[in-house]
Amino acid sequence: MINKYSIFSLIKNAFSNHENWGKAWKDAEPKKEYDVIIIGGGGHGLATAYYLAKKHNIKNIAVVEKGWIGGGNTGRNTTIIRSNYLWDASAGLYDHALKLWEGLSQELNYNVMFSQRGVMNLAHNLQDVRDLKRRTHANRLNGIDAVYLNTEEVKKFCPIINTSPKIRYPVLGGTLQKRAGTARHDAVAWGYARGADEMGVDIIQNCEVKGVKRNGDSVEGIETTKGFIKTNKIGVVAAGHSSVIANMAGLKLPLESKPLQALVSEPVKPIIDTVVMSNAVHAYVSQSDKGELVIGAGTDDYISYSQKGSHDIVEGTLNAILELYPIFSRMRMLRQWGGIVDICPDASPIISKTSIKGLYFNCGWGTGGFKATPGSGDLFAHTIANNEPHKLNAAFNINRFVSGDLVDEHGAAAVAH
Amino acid sequence: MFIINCPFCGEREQSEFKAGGEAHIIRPKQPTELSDDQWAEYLFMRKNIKGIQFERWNHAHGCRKWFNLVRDTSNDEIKAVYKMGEKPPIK
Amino acid sequence: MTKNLRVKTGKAIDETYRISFKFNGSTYYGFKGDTLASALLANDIHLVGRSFKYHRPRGIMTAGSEEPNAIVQLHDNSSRTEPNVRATEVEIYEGLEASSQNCWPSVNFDVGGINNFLSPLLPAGFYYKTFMWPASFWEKYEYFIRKSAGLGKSPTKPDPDIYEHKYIHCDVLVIGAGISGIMAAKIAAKNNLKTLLVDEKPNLGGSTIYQNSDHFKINNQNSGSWVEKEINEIKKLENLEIKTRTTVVAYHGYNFLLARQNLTDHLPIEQRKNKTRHRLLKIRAKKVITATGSIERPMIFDNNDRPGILLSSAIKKYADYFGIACGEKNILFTNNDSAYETAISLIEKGINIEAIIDNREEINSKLIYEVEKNNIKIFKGYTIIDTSGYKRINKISIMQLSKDGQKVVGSKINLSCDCLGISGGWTPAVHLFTQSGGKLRFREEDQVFIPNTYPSDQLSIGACNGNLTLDEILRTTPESLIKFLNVKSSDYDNLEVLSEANKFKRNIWLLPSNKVLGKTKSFVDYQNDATSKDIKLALREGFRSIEHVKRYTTTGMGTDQGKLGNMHALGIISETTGTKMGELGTTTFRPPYTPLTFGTIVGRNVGEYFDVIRKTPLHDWHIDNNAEFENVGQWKRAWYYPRNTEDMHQAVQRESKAARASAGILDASTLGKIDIQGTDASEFLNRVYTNAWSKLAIGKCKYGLMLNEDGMVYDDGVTTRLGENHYIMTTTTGGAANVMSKLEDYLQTEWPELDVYLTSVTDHYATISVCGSNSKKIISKIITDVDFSDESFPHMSFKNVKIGKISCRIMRISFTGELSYEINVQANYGKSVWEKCMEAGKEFNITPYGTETMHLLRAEKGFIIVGQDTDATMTPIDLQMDWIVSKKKYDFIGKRSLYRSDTIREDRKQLVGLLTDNPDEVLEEGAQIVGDIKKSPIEMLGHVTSSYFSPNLRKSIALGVVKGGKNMMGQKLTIPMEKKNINVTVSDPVFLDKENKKLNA
Amino acid sequence: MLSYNQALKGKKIFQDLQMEEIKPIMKLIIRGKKREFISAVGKSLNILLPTESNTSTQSDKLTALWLSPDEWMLFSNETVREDSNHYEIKELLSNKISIKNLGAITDVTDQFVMIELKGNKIYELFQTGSPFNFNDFQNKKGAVTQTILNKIDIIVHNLDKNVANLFVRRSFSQHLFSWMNDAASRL
Repeated sequence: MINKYSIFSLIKNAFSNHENWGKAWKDAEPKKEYDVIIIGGGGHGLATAYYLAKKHNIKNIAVVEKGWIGGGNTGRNTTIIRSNYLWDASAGLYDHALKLWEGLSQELNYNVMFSQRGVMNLAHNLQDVRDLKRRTHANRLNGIDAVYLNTEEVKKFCPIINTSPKIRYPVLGGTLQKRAGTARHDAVAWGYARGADEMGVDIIQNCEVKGVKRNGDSVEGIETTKGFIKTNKIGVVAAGHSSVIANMAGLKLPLESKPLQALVSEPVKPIIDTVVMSNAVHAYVSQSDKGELVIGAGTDDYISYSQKGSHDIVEGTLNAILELYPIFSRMRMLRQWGGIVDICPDASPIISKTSIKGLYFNCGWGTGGFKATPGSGDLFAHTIANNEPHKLNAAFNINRFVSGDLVDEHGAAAVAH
Repeated sequence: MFIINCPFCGEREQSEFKAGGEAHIIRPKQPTELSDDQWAEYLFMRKNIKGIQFERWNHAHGCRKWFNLVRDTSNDEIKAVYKMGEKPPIK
Repeated sequence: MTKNLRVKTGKAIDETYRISFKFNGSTYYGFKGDTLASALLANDIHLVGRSFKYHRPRGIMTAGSEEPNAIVQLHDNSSRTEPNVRATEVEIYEGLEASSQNCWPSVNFDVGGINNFLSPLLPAGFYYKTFMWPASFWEKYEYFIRKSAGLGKSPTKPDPDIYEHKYIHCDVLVIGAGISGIMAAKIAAKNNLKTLLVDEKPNLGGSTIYQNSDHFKINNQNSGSWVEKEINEIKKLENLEIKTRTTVVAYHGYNFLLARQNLTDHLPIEQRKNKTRHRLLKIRAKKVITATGSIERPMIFDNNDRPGILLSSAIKKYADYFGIACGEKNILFTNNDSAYETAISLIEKGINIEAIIDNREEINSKLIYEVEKNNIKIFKGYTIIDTSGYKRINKISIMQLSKDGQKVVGSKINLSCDCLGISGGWTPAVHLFTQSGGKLRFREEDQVFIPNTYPSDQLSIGACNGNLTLDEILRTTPESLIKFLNVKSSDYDNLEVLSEANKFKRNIWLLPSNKVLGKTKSFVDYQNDATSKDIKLALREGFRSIEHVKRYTTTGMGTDQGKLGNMHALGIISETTGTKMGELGTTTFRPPYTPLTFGTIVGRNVGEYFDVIRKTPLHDWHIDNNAEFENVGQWKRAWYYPRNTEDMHQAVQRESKAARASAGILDASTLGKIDIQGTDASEFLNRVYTNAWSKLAIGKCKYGLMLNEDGMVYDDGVTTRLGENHYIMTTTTGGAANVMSKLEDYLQTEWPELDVYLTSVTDHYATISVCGSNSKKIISKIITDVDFSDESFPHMSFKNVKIGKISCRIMRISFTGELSYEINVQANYGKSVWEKCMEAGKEFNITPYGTETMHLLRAEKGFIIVGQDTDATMTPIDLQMDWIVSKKKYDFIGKRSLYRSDTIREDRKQLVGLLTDNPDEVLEEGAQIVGDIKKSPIEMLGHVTSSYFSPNLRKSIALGVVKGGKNMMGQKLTIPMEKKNINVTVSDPVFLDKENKKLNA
Repeated sequence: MLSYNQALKGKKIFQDLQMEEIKPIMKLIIRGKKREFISAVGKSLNILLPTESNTSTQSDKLTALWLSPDEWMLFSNETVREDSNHYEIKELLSNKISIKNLGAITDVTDQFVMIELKGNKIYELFQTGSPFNFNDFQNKKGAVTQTILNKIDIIVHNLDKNVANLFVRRSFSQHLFSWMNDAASRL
């Protein structure tokens, strides 16, 4: 590695006032032709390129990004990572990702700060209890570390939660996945970019796709703001903008793009050392290494690409936060922002071939795609390289919306996750 | 948050309304005649347009009537409002 | 003993009103009108806090909401504690206690200060490059990183204060009550427009109000007096509402704005009780006028962050407005004329100025002449290259700038000082404008971003629109307001203005130094300790977009959101990469403008008002009779009625036995009820339910199942035909609102040709269900003139009856499998009817039962609960309810989806009964079901959906869904629990009275 | 004899604001699209149904509120008897409207609780929890709106200067009333 990162390289560079660090990745201009083009330079897209190069020995790859890498949902999400999903297919997919997270900093030689501080999901009514127990049992049998906690155990694990039985929706219990946690979102994009770049992947920023060129049932290339680029294989990982690319190729997808908002508080000294999510009271919170409370709000009910949501959603979220954590009432919101999430009817993603030869889609992650980044990239790379899905993403094909074999994760993840 | 001009009640705050997704997707008159693909097209496949979209809204906390509106989804600007069954006032 | 630095009565200060407060444990005094910052400065305290990363000593830098450094914890350890409060915004009050943050053990001696010496190892993004070995150690490193990060401390006690919301609709909102805002408000209000003027400060007049220089005059008065007269006039205007201490924090689309009105933070704590602390104003304005002014820029040079370094305009404000000298040996450093305004104010108050460093070489203006007249040394064409003084600046070093401004030349001169004012010119405060979606344009001549295109009906005026001098403001503002507000004229059409500042500014984003950049610490973002070399490092490493640089270096991510430094960051990027500022774009200014308290956002929706509580007409009775409640949606439902020391299990067993053995009574008022009328009502039901309705006789009831269009079970309930064209539909409690809106949707959009009207009547009725073998006897005691024989009143039929003079409906329907009667009576008579049932049933031991017993009783009969025994993946066929799916009907909602390739599969999960080998063992709801426990990986066939110990069958019963369960009757399966495996046998889901004999008991 | 159990007990009195439930008030939802429907209602009850949105009409005995183009609420101006729920007007309309298939008549007497507000702070109270623009509304006698207050659906009928009726579903009424009292205590 040209720029191997370590404490020793930091010390060495300190002597030259850090004036000799090389580029983390190069800003490439498009070549005429690539073996594979990935549309979308977010975490998933960059990971796809990385694994295509690393595991499938495809070297002539471009990642084209409309803006700057990691600037979409990768850089806007609340970074929760967990794999305690209900259905076998989901559990397989997300746990594959979680296992990759566990070695990712070393794999990339880039500290993505994956912090396994645990994720707790709370139950507030009897059906919540049933659903969470159902999920915990399924997780356990699928080899995923998840335990059910009663109210006292919830309190013990996170003492600042208001577990009084007198609140409107008392905490009746919860689940805990200890291997779950958070990571540094930007680092994931930058780490994969650096790794991919080193294997020769071209990362082309400020390059907007304007058209997908087809020859009959096959793709031939893409029209971009930097000109036409030829390729036989296109992997689309454009999150909120997936339908926009699909429409260019003459496809319709089962997606709706909606605003999703998040916010952070001002930084304070450590006060909450885990991630707590609640579906019924609809709040989730963690604390970043910088000290900010990171709070995810829900989606609005209308389609929008404006990256703005309604204030009611933010108000509702903080309403829930104060119900569960009354001590945060005097904390202050520092920043709020919105992203665009593409949501499938069954709240599960699509990692799939399409009816057009050479066109692959990785989309529909809704509100929870960040956690899957390494797994999604790995499986999508496999699907593109072999023109066949890996067994872990076979269930996430587009055809499930025709046959009716949906992977309905609403029950387990009805709210933003 | 938008201000929506309900064709029946006039201008109201968005919090009185619920969104109903893309408009003019007509439920097939003879669903049994359709292939699985055609049915899936009706059920799930959406244009999900970035730009001018025709969409359904319901004045849920007012007159409870459904109506259509035209909105630019790239900046949320509402261009027109029209009643169910009416032709869109703009293309 | 500290010095007293009060120089002369400040405009804002009431010297007759002395206030004591504590800072870091010591008591100090200030006056009414002081901010914490001004009061500290008056006591010669500059060192207030420590910086985020290097823990460098930091002092008060500004006099406003842009303050990056002087942030404190208020009332540590009390329930009113608050972290990260800007000392420049706190109005002092008796009893105020503030303390420094991010330092240990104290702000004077902070162990974290060691980071400053380690700083060569901590360049931007250092953490991405290390802490990776050994792999499992990140959490251990992280523990220390987290401890040293953060600023203040989170409160740990609930908040005693009250917050409120207020919706405001106005014609014109004016943000900012400086000179421009005051003119705008006056023009609008005088032209009959309902106008709201808000300002974040306690007083109106912005920075003009303390302007008393002869160099700035309007109609021959100094501008301060002129504006004061205007303020007095607008206060009398009828159409104008003025709110001070009110900050607009967010500007959303469609002119929706949020403002925080601060009502009690300036009061002594004991005066705050029962008062609203903040009011969040939710403003919808037809037109918005932004007059938010501008923020002075600092200058970027080595060690530009020491306590004692302030913005030049802040020094002026502290002198003119608060009557305080920030130092006794002041030096000003500037690239424009503003610092001379400060100098003139200081001279006028007798405050000593050592020197002025001006990076401009050839300059002349009347302001400068006046300063020179006072024999103050001005170093023209010089720049500061370094400063010293650890906890307070004591010296600066200056050198001459080369012609092109890229280098320093000549020899170093040292000047001693105790206060340095810096002025890098002004940045229009365009934050709210860009939040609203407005696009900016870069003005090359003075290097500022100004509003270009407006996304809504709004206008920026004054300094925030780039009119940075008094004459520009007064020349352009009235005219643009007349046009914007569409009015004829204003009071300001012919103003005479004298404004003597020279506009020329010599903008150098990063001032040159005699050291290599890598050896300097020139701060761009003070709070987050991001320096110019960090920005250059990011660029060197390939982070080119402004957003990348911002995230990599954390520039602009502090609690001040980069109000001071963002422009310099952009400038340095622009210069380093050779990109024009205009092309670089700005980073997004995200709401809120200044941090907004969570409590303020939430308002009164806390505690008992967190969420709506819906109550049935019988709620009080349940409370009086010791019921425990279950939350079902927003409803409170009686869950069970424990007697004496009973726990839930004991109560439910007793209730369940009694309900079957003799009589039970249930409050079913929460079930949704929809009144359906119209000539096409039957056809409508045919389309929404899976079964056929046309043939249902008047007076009869029928169970219906409703699907989603994707074929999955959505809701169920009994619908009764009241007349030829009249039905009443029952829905589940949780589904009521959704069913109603879904039915309206189909009716209005898909089937407008149907003559059908839907009206919700859920709340009109109390619904009382009396079940059990003795139910008929009880009911017939209350309703005497009705024939209750099975012939006259069979199962699944209803009668209109009267109890006394009150008409009501009684239905013979059953969710328990027992003979049951359900009385629907107008809600206000419900409690009385219930009490009559209790009285009549006394001899039969009538037992009130709650939802838990109801669930048990229906499970004994194998009746499903939608949402518990189904999730969104169950079709009626999966539920083995093929009988309810009409084969004859051409279409109904969801029908087509039942025949897709994966919904017709035989091996889908199907609803079955489950019996444990050990009849005393009750399964856990949610437990997974496995066929072959030895298979690896283990294959889950389904899960337990409902499970109870049945007191009537004296054994454990359960319902569950199992892959291919339909054909597994009698088969053994395993439930693998954490510590044991439980063996079960697949059975019929109907456990009790398969022949339905009890219905006619 | 059944006893009557109203939803909201007692009259609440604040400075410049009073509120109490008025009961029993007969309330009907009447629905119809056809022209004959409106004329039949008019003839039967001697009241002209308002066809202009957000308005109401009144006769001696009844008030009609516009709710949507095919929906009105009709309520009695005076209280009715507590010991009977037989309403002649409903009977009359059933015969003239329902039976002739001109529209639908539904008794909602206990579906909605009617709260009468008096005083000059009515709209200040509403402003604490309703996004509706009451600026012009409060000056229009007889104006009607359906909107939300503290996230609860309400119907407001501006009867006269400083007098308004608020209708809310019974199951929400106690929560809303308590919330309104809390808000009123600090106005």
